[in-house]
Parts: sequence; structure tokens; C-alpha cells
Amino acid sequence: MAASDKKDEKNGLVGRILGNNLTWSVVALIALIIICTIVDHSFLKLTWNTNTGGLAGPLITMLQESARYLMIATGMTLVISTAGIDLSVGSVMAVAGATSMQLLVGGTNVWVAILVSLLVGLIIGSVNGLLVSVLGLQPFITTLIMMLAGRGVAKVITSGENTDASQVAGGEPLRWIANGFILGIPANFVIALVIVLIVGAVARKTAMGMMIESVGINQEASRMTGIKPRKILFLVYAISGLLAAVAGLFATASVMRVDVVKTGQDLEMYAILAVVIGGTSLLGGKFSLAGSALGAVIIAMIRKTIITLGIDSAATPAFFAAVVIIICVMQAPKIHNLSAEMKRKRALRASQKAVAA
Amino acid sequence: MTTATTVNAPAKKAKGGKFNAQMIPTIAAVVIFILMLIMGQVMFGTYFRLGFISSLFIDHAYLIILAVAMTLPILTGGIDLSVGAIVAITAVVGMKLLNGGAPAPLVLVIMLLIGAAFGLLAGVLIEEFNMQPFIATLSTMFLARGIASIISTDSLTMPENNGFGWIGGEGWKIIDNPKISNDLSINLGVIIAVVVVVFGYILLHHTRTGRTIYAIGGSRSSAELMGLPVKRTQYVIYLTSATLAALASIVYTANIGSAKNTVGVGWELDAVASVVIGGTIITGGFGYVLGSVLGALVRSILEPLTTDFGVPAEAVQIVVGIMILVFVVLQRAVTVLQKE
Amino acid sequence: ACGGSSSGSDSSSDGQKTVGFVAVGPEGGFRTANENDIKKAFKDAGFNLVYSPTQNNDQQKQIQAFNKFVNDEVDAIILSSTEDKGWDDSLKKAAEAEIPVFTVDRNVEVKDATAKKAIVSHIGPSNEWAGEQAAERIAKDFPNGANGFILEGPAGLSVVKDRGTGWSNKVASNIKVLESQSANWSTDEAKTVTAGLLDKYKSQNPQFIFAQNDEMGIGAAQAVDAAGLKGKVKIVTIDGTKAALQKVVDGDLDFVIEYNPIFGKETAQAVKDKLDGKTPKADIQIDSKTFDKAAAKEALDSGERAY
Amino acid sequence: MTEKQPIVVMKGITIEFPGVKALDGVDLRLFPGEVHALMGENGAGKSTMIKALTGVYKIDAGSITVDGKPTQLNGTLDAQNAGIATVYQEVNLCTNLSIGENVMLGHEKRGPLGIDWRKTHAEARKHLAKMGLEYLDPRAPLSSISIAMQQLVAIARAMVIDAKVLILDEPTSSLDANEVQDLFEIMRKVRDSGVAILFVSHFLDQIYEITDRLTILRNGQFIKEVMTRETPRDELIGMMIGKSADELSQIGAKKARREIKPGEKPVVSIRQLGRKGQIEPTDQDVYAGEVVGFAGLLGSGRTELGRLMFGADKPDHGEYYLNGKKISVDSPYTALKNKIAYSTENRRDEGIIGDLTVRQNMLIALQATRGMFKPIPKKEADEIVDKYMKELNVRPPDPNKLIKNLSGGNQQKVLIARWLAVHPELLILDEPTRGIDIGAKAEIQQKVLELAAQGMGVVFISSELEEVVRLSDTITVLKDHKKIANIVNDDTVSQATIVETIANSGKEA
Ligand SMILES: Nc1ncnc2c1ncn2[C@@H]1O[C@H](COP(=O)(O)OP(=O)(O)OP(=O)(O)O)[C@@H](O)[C@H]1O
Ligand SMILES: Nc1ncnc2c1ncn2[C@@H]1O[C@H](COP(=O)(O)OP(=O)(O)OP(=O)(O)O)[C@@H](O)[C@H]1O
Ligand SMILES: [Mg+2]
Ligand SMILES: [Mg+2]
Repeated sequence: MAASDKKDEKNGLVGRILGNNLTWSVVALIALIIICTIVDHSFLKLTWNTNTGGLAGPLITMLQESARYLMIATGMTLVISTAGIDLSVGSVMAVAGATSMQLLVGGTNVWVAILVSLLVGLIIGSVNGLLVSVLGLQPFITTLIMMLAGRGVAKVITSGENTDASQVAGGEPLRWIANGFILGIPANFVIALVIVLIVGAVARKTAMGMMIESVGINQEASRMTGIKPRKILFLVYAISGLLAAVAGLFATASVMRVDVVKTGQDLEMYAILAVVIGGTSLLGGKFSLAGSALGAVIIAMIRKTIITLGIDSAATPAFFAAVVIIICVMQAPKIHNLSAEMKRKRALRASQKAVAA
Repeated sequence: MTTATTVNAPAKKAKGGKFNAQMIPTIAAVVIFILMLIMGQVMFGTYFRLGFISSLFIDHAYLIILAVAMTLPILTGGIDLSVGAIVAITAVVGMKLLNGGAPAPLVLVIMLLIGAAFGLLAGVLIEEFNMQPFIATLSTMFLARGIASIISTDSLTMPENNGFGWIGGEGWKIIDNPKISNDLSINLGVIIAVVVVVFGYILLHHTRTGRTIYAIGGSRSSAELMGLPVKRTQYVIYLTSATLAALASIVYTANIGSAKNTVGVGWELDAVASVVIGGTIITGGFGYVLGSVLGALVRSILEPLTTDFGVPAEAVQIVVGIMILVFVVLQRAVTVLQKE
Repeated sequence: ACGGSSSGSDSSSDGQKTVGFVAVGPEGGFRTANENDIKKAFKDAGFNLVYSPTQNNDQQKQIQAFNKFVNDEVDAIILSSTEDKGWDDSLKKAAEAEIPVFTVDRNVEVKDATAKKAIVSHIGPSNEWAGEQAAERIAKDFPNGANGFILEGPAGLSVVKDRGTGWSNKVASNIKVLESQSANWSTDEAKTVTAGLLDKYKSQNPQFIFAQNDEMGIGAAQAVDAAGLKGKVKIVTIDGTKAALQKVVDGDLDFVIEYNPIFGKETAQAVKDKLDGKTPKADIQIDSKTFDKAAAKEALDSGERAY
Repeated sequence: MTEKQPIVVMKGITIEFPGVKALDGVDLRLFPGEVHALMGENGAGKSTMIKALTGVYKIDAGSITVDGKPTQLNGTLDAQNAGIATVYQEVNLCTNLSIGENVMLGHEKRGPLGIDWRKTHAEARKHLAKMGLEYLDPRAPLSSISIAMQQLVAIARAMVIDAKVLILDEPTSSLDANEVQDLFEIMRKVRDSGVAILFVSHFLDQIYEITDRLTILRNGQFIKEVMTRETPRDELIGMMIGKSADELSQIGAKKARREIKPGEKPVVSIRQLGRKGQIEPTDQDVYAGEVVGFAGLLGSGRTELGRLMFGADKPDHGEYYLNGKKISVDSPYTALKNKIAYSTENRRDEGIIGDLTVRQNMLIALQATRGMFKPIPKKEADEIVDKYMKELNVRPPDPNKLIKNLSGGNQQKVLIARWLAVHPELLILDEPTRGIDIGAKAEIQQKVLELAAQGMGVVFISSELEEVVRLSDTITVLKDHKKIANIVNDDTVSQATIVETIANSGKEA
């Protein structure tokens, strides 16, 4: 309803902060950390692990895990901004992971393996992009097909095996990417953050971001301004594929092993959740990469909380759902406008009384 | 030969100006379904067997129901991702109750009510808290599956003489040949599916609620400004889809006689694929229930075909994916050509 | 005996015998090895094996495939079921069509008497046995008791239950499981979960991890290594893939219990026997081995391991 | 004489949006059997007032009384149930449904088996016939007819409920003179049956022709309620814009004729450009500094020709020359690259990019021509935005507002700014003054003349023959998707000439 657009500005700063989607994400993140700390008093403790040459502790492993979510959530943000969706990211992770592991086992140089995997991700993303932009297929169904087929491609690459490259001698750099540390901070998190910053800078310092949003808001009007929507659509799916490949490397290099069924499974849903928690609408339009990044960290944090609280594995989906529902409900305009709405009602009643009198 | 004539027919009609272009994808689905059957028959000789046809329907009665259920939200540009998980939770609860000695009619009602409860929750999240259907039903999907696993992770079977299994089971043999592969049989599950299809058709084409669903799919804000009961309709949609999912659960569990928390993983995607193959546009506004039924049948026949063609195991998913893609591209091509 | 001549002549009357294989699908590790072996064995034995995998462990697609094989009037059906229940109706049809059914890997529970008749034999190793072996190994490693974790597969699969039941049957009273978590059969998730558990239970000095499959064990080993606890936390896994055996040799894993996937030959033989009119054994148990460091090294060096 | 009782009384209505008080204590009374006009400039708050009465917006203060009962309107359904039927400013129908269904949605005729489609369509036909649309097939998809016709369908829809109050927000902005007359005929009938009609239009002639009573708004404030026949035009204009009418001297400015010298090359010249089913192969020249008007009836193909010249639709026939050089224009991008711009008549669907700001909407075309990776420097952008905000008098003067929150007229100005920012050599304006208040209309007309004077070629498409005749150097007349005449607009040419041309060629054909 149009009335829900009517946010109240009288509340000033407090109102604006409460009205901001990011605020509730931050609150949720802090709340989860507090809960974990109550259960596990050493949750916030960081120690120096001489074994790995980096910081160690629950927060660090959480950041390590969040790297892959950061990657797919970033790509997903751009895609969703164009009013599309990319359900294939999880499968692309598996394909990219399978490629790198298979190449390593086959004796390929590790850097070549990395490059080829990224290229494979880019290619799958581009195929998505072509189908959506040139053939005009619906993104949901196109990437759903790619999600099915991608898994199959991963299986074909490894002949259905879970290829293990942990014994391969030259794999060190890849292993480091996922498990190493930069100045004590997990390398994959740093890399992911840098990539997010680069994507953010490119999107916002050039006109790319505006054009993506424009296509997402009104594709025909965008075309009439001289934007080439096809090019934009192609671009976002290609980027999403590439970033999913990076995520796939993070996920497989962490254990130097690809699992054709499990690698990246269900992660498209997590990525979409991260984006939505971050305040980007699934209907397309305005996007917030910072919000999505925060969303990605929250997803990692929810999973960490599940482990820390020792929630029965049977109950984890329900817990996950509960947290997501709470966050999304708190972000609802209805909740933001609660106080303003009550004030309005009171004023209205008063004025009606005045009329009656 | 067959192809040429069947495909040409609608095109000719279109020139007359009477033919509705929106129906083309659905008609394409009919044609392709028939072609696939013919191809299967010619190459492998088993696709026209009555037994094959019977089990196509009996084994997929649940999918037909889910496809009808999924058609409603998709017509509005929404989606219901929770249908698979609702099948799981209602099945688990149903089996638990049956084993606890509850009478079958009561169990049926409770299962439907649980489905409805999840639909209501989705409706509240969507309408009251502005959550997008995708996210709202993704949440209820996690929730339903989670609760199902909390209740039980065992494989539960029906007790003997439960008054429930007759819904599925072998049903009736309409044509009883000496060989089972030539028997034409039907069970209550299939009849329920047919009733659901008729219900869906009447709802969408002969009630104001149904027309409001299409209007929302065309433009929600216009529908609101036209004074249509958009909010109420949205509730109806998600309540119906979730309740139908519970009904699908009844049909499925009655058919196999057991249930489990892992049942129905990925079925929402099969349902979406069916709906799309049947010509409904995922962004809403256009589509038909009957198309979705055909979509479900086409979707169901993909696996037997890959099996008979001996597609290597690793590539099965690729082939299924490509077949759906071919479908979608074909429909798109037909639609574009039609516009020209 | 009265079936008379060799199987070869029997099937040559109308060409090859067709066998339908209701399978799970190539999902890595055990599954791929198992199904490839069965396919190969039947090919070698001169059968025409029609293979039908499912997706997401979905029983429904298996039922569909099964019913299709019945309608196709295949000569026999091999059923590698994802679930142990819910097969009564399909088996009844098979019985009516007089198609013999052989269950492999997982046994199925059948109530209906006609349906029961359809099943000729079950061929496969035992999950409970494997769980028992894990419990016994931990008891042997820590006679004075120890704390540790269990990494489970996805909640609800019957393998997960059976392996868990086996463990519970034989676990010593002084062995304390601090927490059981699911890592969904996944290496990568197991690493994350284990890292979390090690953080959380640091004070209680965890000493063992029972991972219900090799994939998860390998992930757990990496988390243990990262935490600097290699060797201090003993990891026991089930399956016996080459990668896991290598890890045993390297000292990352303590003990691997085989869940032997290689029983294609036995299966093919049973089918052949049945079609030749003989009566195969109802329960053909496949022997599995266990591997400590020495045994693992020997097995790897022999170069005979197929998977 | 007994004073009539008003059927609707709105008192002290206040509605606030972030940063704007769109309405501030506005009163409105509607009387049965009267046509009442809401008057005010673009952005004065007319549409907002209407949306308050129809339950689209919740009011922040004030009261609404319908039929003597205080009424809370929490949605359009409430308004409908209270007997209020509305046609909104932007066409709000569902293009995926048939024409008949759009008319009858929510009021379908029902039989024992649910909706009875035969009866429903018959009923739809009846209501369409009232609007003079009896030739439309109610089963044809709505998307097959033009926006103007959709507007008429929307009005037909409003007649379906037995309304006590009928609200028409700028229904005439896309209609031609005949259709306006037909509409007025219906309005009179409805009025005489005792319905209160609320009417909004920027055409003063129409206001004086049809309305009985006026409520004047300015900047969201209530100015005055007056009887139409007691209020002279200049007084009304004065109340609306807060200035005396003399200050609007530029209204009626006429173009100084631009003589084409022999041998002069046109900026743009198309030869046999056409597209099957949309417009037959057409020749057209536009010279620098020339204003070419496209005249024709609704659906004559003016928009199609404009779109073709912009590459919005791909031509399948003919050639395109820019300054004598052959070019190929097959997409808006290539058109803009060649300095050809087109401002659409379909502002909502093809014009504004709603969730972007005014500033972004102004700059986006320029940005698109420069390419994604060459952002417009901030300083340059600021200058452009500043310049056009002032020059076109966009209100509110805040470039960081979302464009969807601007009133229709102001959105139009922003769109014109968007095209001016690319400095086109040829600017095609499709109905640029549609739905624009008299002040702004004069400003835009003035702007067109200025641009031409600076040497820009302009194609001016409008349904108002008056302004076409006043502004153009040559007039291209279209009929049935075909160019039928090219009239040099000298002193002998008047609106009547054009009308005659259209009528005559009909006879020949
Ligand atoms: N949803 C909204 N959010 C914020 N501001 C709005 C919104 N809708 C309207 N406004 C503002 O309220 C004011 C009144 O707008 P309104 O549409 O009522 O004008 P109008 O009188 O109908 O103008 P026009 O003649 O151009 O249609 C304008 O300043 C507009 O910018
Ligand atoms: N009377 C009519 N009957 C059927 N279709 C019509 C009619 N009038 C218009 N149309 C449709 O609208 C299209 C004409 O577009 P449009 O009306 O935009 O032309 P125009 O000359 O620019 O008129 P205007 O801009 O005033 O609407 C035609 O292609 C046709 O499909
Ligand atoms: Mg207005
Ligand atoms: Mg036009």
C-alpha cells in the first residue's frame, strides 16, 4: 500500500536510525553474539595460534566461513537489483571447486587451476546472462535450470567422485587462500572484503550501479534513455558467476576437496537471505552492497550460533527460520511506523472529536 | 508430419484474430507431451502401456496437486517455496497420530489444518510485514522442515487397518489384464488430484477471487486502486497453496504408506518447473491450471526418458535441465513469433 | 538342478536379460564406487542393466523408477533404496508381475506378505556393524574413558540412524559424547562444525571424534590440525575410501571402518542364480574390513583398492 | 431556495510525506448533481486530495463525512463500498487481462457456476458503449489498445458501480476534442441523475464548460471554494498561481517563422522509413531550428512515427540520414549517439525511473551516451541539474527527491531536462504538455521555441491542435498509420485546415 511509504520524519535522528534496515541487521548480529557469549563465555576471546600463524577463536572461524557468503551475496545483490535472481550460485561453486580440484589432481599448476576455475564460473554466469538478456528467458527459471545442470556438470568433471587434492604437493597457495592469515586475520575474509570493496567502488564510482538499478526499476524506460539493458543483465550474471567461482574456491580449498553434492548446496538460499536482510528488495531497484555484506556475516553468525548453542541438528532449520523471520519482521515498515501510526491515530481522533463538538 | 500440423493450427487461428496468444505456451506443452509419449513408444515400446499410464498418474497425483497449488502464487508473481516442507511436516504429524491411535478422519483434518496454519503464517508475513513471498515462504519452508525433524527423524509407517491407506493403495483396476503392465488402474489419490484440478480451474476462471489473482499478477497497485480485495486474496492464495500441499501429502503418504521428515526435498522446484513448463509466466499475470497439470506430466516423464535413453548417471541432471531449457526456449520463441 | 543348462543358453532365447537398477545416483565416495561396481559386474555377467538414479535422495523418484521397471517387464530389479519403508505397494506389483527384486546396501522393511515374496535376497554390508566397530575402537583407544563428539549425516536418513544405533549398542560407559552435530556428510561443513565444537568444549578436553563417514572425518581432521590438536584428538570414520586410508597412514585419522561398496559380483551372481531357477541366499552379507595404520598402509600399497 | 446538502464533506485534511506537507488543512464539499473541479497547479495537491478521499492515503488530520456519516477510509475497497468510484490520473488497469474484464473486475456477473462470462462480457459491452467504445471487443487484451483508449476504458469501469460520487482525475488529458465532448455528454447525464462528480483538468475551457463549482488549491493549501459561473478566468488563474494573470504574458507566444533556404540540408531526413503493422513507409525532413508538428487523430500513428525515428522500435524499411550522412538508428542508444532524443507520451512506463532521484533521472541519458565507465564529473553534473531545475522550474526544487514522488507535471519537466542535457540536434516531444498546468505548459511551449531558435530541430507531437498550429513551422498530418499531408504552416493555416485535411483524405481513401 502506498501508505506504507509514508515514513515519519518527525522522530528525527532516532526515527531515522530505527527506520534504517541496516540498524536492525546490526542489532541482530550483536544479539547473536551476545547470546553466544552467554552460552560460551570465551566466545569473544581471541588467541594467537602459532600453528596457523593467525588469530584463533570462534569469531575468527565465523569470519572464515563468512567469506564465501560475502562472495555470492555480492553477486546476488547485483542480480537482484536488476529484478532478477541467480539460483545457480551454489552449483557454480561446486563446478568451480570440482574444476580446481580435478586439475590439481591431474597435475596442473595451482595458479592455472585457479584461473581456469574462475573462468569456468565466469562462463556459466555468462551463459545465464545470455539466456536472460538475449533470449529474454525468465531469470528464475533460467538459473533454476542452471542450478540443476551445474550440479550435473560438477559430477561429470569428477566422474561422480569427491575429488580430494589434499595430498597434491603444489596446492599450497590455494590452501592458503582458504586457510591462511593476513596480519592474523583470515586470508579468505580479507580477500572477500577487498573484492566486495572493489565491486562497491566500481558500482558507485562509475555509473554501473545507477544503470543496474535503473534496469531493475524500469527496464523499458531505461532502454529509452539509451542504456542497453541486455548488456547490463549480461554483466550482472557474469559477475555473479565469477564471484560464485571465488566462493567455490574458498569452500573447496578450505578442505582441499570437492563434494559434488554438498559443496555449495542450498547456498543460493543463504545468499538471497543475506541480500534481503541487507535491505535490497527482491523486486529490484536500489541495492546496498554494504547491507548484503552485513547480511552475509549474519548468515555465518547464525550458523555459528547453531553450533555454539548446540542446537539439535534436527532443529537447525527451524532456528534459522526463526531468526530470519524476526529480522525481517523488525525491518517491516509497519514496525518502524508503529509510534508514528499511533500518534496519527490519536491526532485523528482528537480532530474528529473537535468536528463532532 | 504430426508436428507440422499441430503447430500450425494455432498460428492460423491467430491470424483470424480470435486466438488468444497467451495460450500458446500451454498448447506447446500439450503438443510436446504427446510427442514425448510417441517418441517413448516408438523407441522403447512401453509408453503406451496402460500400466505405464496408470503409474504416471498414480505416482504423480501429488505433483499434479502441488502444481495446481503453485500456480496460484506464481500467477500473482509470487511463489510458495514451502510446499515440499509442508508435505514433510504434515506427513510426519499424520503418521505419528495414526500410530498413536487417532482415527483417520481426524488425522486428515489435522494434517490439512497444519498446512493451512503455515499458509496463514506466510500470508501474515507477506501482507502484514511486507516480506516478499520468496523470503516469507523460504522461512516457512525452513520452519516446517525444522519442526518436522524435531518431531521425528524416523521413518514412520502406517499401522495396519488405519482407514487412511485406502486413499492411496492400488485403487481400482478399470481394465484388468493378465499382465500387470497392461492394467489400467486408478486410485483415490488420482481422483483427488482431478478434483483439485477442477477446483483450481473453477477458482481461477469462475470466481472473483480467481480474477483478482490474475489482476494482482498484472499489476498489484492497479488491482488495489481498482478496489479489489488484494490483501484478502493474498491470504486466500497462500492458505490454498499450503492446504493443497497438505492434501498432496495425504495422497503421497497414503500411496507409499510411510512418511519421514526428509520427504519432499526439492519438490517445490519440481512444482515450479511444472508450472513454468505449463506456460505460466513466473512473473505473474498469465497462465493456466491445466497448463500446470500438463507441465507436471511432462516433468514426470523426463526421468523415464533419461533412464531409457541410458543417459550416464552424472549427466542425468544436465539432460533434465537442458530438456526444461529447450521447453522454455521453445515457448519463448513461439510467443515472440506470435507477436511479430 | 532341473533348471538345467547354463545361464548363457537360457538368456540367449530372447537375447540379453534386462535388469532394472533403482539407484541413488553418483554422490561421491561410497555411492559412486558402489554403483559403478554394480554396473560393471552386470555388464561383465552379460546383463543389460538399466540404471535409474534419483535426486536429493528422493524416494518418490525411486518409486517411480521401480514402477516403471515393473511396467517394462524387466527380468529382475535391483533396489538400492534411500529409505527402508514405503515399498509395499511397489513390491506387490513386482510380485504380481513375477519380477524378482534384490535389495542392495539398505534392506527394506515390508509388512505385506505378497510384497515380501517379491524380495529374493538382500546384498550388502551392515551399517550397524560399522557403528559398533567405531564404538569398540574408541573403547580400546581410551580404556580410561574420554570425551568427544559425533559428526552425523543429515538428520533422518536411515544410514545415520543405523550407524548411530550400532555405536550406542557398543559404546563403553566411560565414553562421554559431549555433543552430536550434523555436518550433512560434507567435508567442508564438518570442518566448520568441528572447529566450533573444539572452541566450545576446549575446557573439557575432547579426545575423540566419531565421524559417520569419511568425508566428514577428513574435514574434522583439518579442523583438529588447525587447532593444533593433531594426534591428540582421535578420529574414527566409516566408509574406507582411499583418501581416508591415506589420512590414516598420515596420522590424521585414527581408524577407518570399511563399509564395503564392492559387491557387484555377488549381486550379479544372485540375480543369475535366481533367473536360472536356483534360490539364492536371502541375506548375502558383505564382509567389511577395518583399518588401523598398518592395515591401511598395506591396503594402499597393494594397489588393489578400487575406490 | 433550499441549500443543497453536500454528500461528501472533507474538513481540515492534512497529509504529510517525508519533507512535504502535500495537504495542509484542506476542505472540500461535493454536492449531488454537481460537477466540482479541483483546481491548482501541478503539485498543488489535487491527486493527493483525491487519494485521501478514496482511501489510498491515510490522512494525518482532518475528517471525512460521507452522506452525513463520519467515515474512516482504510482502503480503496472502503471507498468503493461508500459509493465512491474513481478514475485515477495514471491509468490503473491490468494489461494482462481483457478489456471487458478490466471493466468488470470485482463486479463480474455471476451465475450458478460462478462467473457467467457471457453475461459479464455483455455487461462490459454495455458500459463500453456508454463511452462510445461499442466497437471494442471486450475479449481483446487491454494491451492491444492505446493508452488514450485505456483511459476511456477506465472511465467505463468507474460507471459500473452505482456510485454516489464519481471522481475523474485528469480524464481528458489524453483525449481528443470529440472524445472530450462524448465524455462531457456522459458526465452531464450522470450528474443529472444526482451523482456528485469531482473533476480535475488543466484545460480552463473544459472547466468552464462542464463544472458548477470549484475548489482551488495552492501548494497544498486550501484557497477558496467558488461557483464557476461567478468566477472570471483571470481571477481563477490568479488564485491558482498566486500571481496576476498578466504575468503569464508568454501564454500564446507564437513561433516566428523559420524560412527554409533553398538548398539547405535538413538535420534529419528519413526516406521511406516504416515498420509493418505500425507505420507505413514515410518521408520526413526536419531542418535545424524548425518545429515540425505531428497532427492526427488518436491512433493515427504519430507516436509510432516518433518512436521509429528514435529507434525505439526497429524500422524494417527505409533509410535514415543525419546531416546528409546515412546512419542506422535501430535502438535508442544509437539514436542518442546521433543526437536524436525522444520524450515519450507514456511517462509512467517508458519515461520516469521511479525509484531513482530527480537528479539521476535528469542525468541518466547523458550518462548512457557517455558509457557506463565514464561517470559525469560531479561539478558538471551539479551544473546541469542546477540549470534545469531552475530553467524548468521543477517543484519541489530538491533534486534528491525520488521522481515517483513528484506530481505528474513536474515529472514531465524532469524528463524534458533529461533530453535537453544530451544537447540533441533533433528532439522529438510526444505529448509534452499532457497533464501540465497552464503555467508550466506555457513554460514548456516557450522552451520549445527557444530551443528551435537556438537551432535545434524539434518534432512536436500533440493532440491539442491549437498548440501544434501555434508552434509548428510545418505540420505533418497522419491518418491510419500513414502520412497523408505535409502542410507548410503559413498564415492561411488554422486548426480547421488540419481537421479538413484529415476528413477529406478519408473520403479519397
Ligand atoms: N508518495 C509521495 N511521497 C512524497 N511526496 C509526494 C507523494 N505523492 C505526492 N507527493 C508530493 O505531494 C505534492 C502534491 O502532489 P499531487 O500529485 O497531489 O499534485 P497534483 O495537484 O495532482 O499535480 P498534477 O497536476 O501534476 O497532477 C507534490 O509536491 C508531490 O511531490
Ligand atoms: N481506434 C482504435 N482501434 C483499435 N486500435 C487502436 C485505435 N486507436 C489506437 N489504437 C491502437 O493504438 C496504436 C496507435 O498508437 P497511438 O494511439 O499512440 O497513436 P498516436 O497517433 O500517437 O495517438 P496518441 O498519441 O494520441 O495516442 C495503434 O497501433 C493501435 O494498436
Ligand atoms: Mg495529479
Ligand atoms: Mg501518441
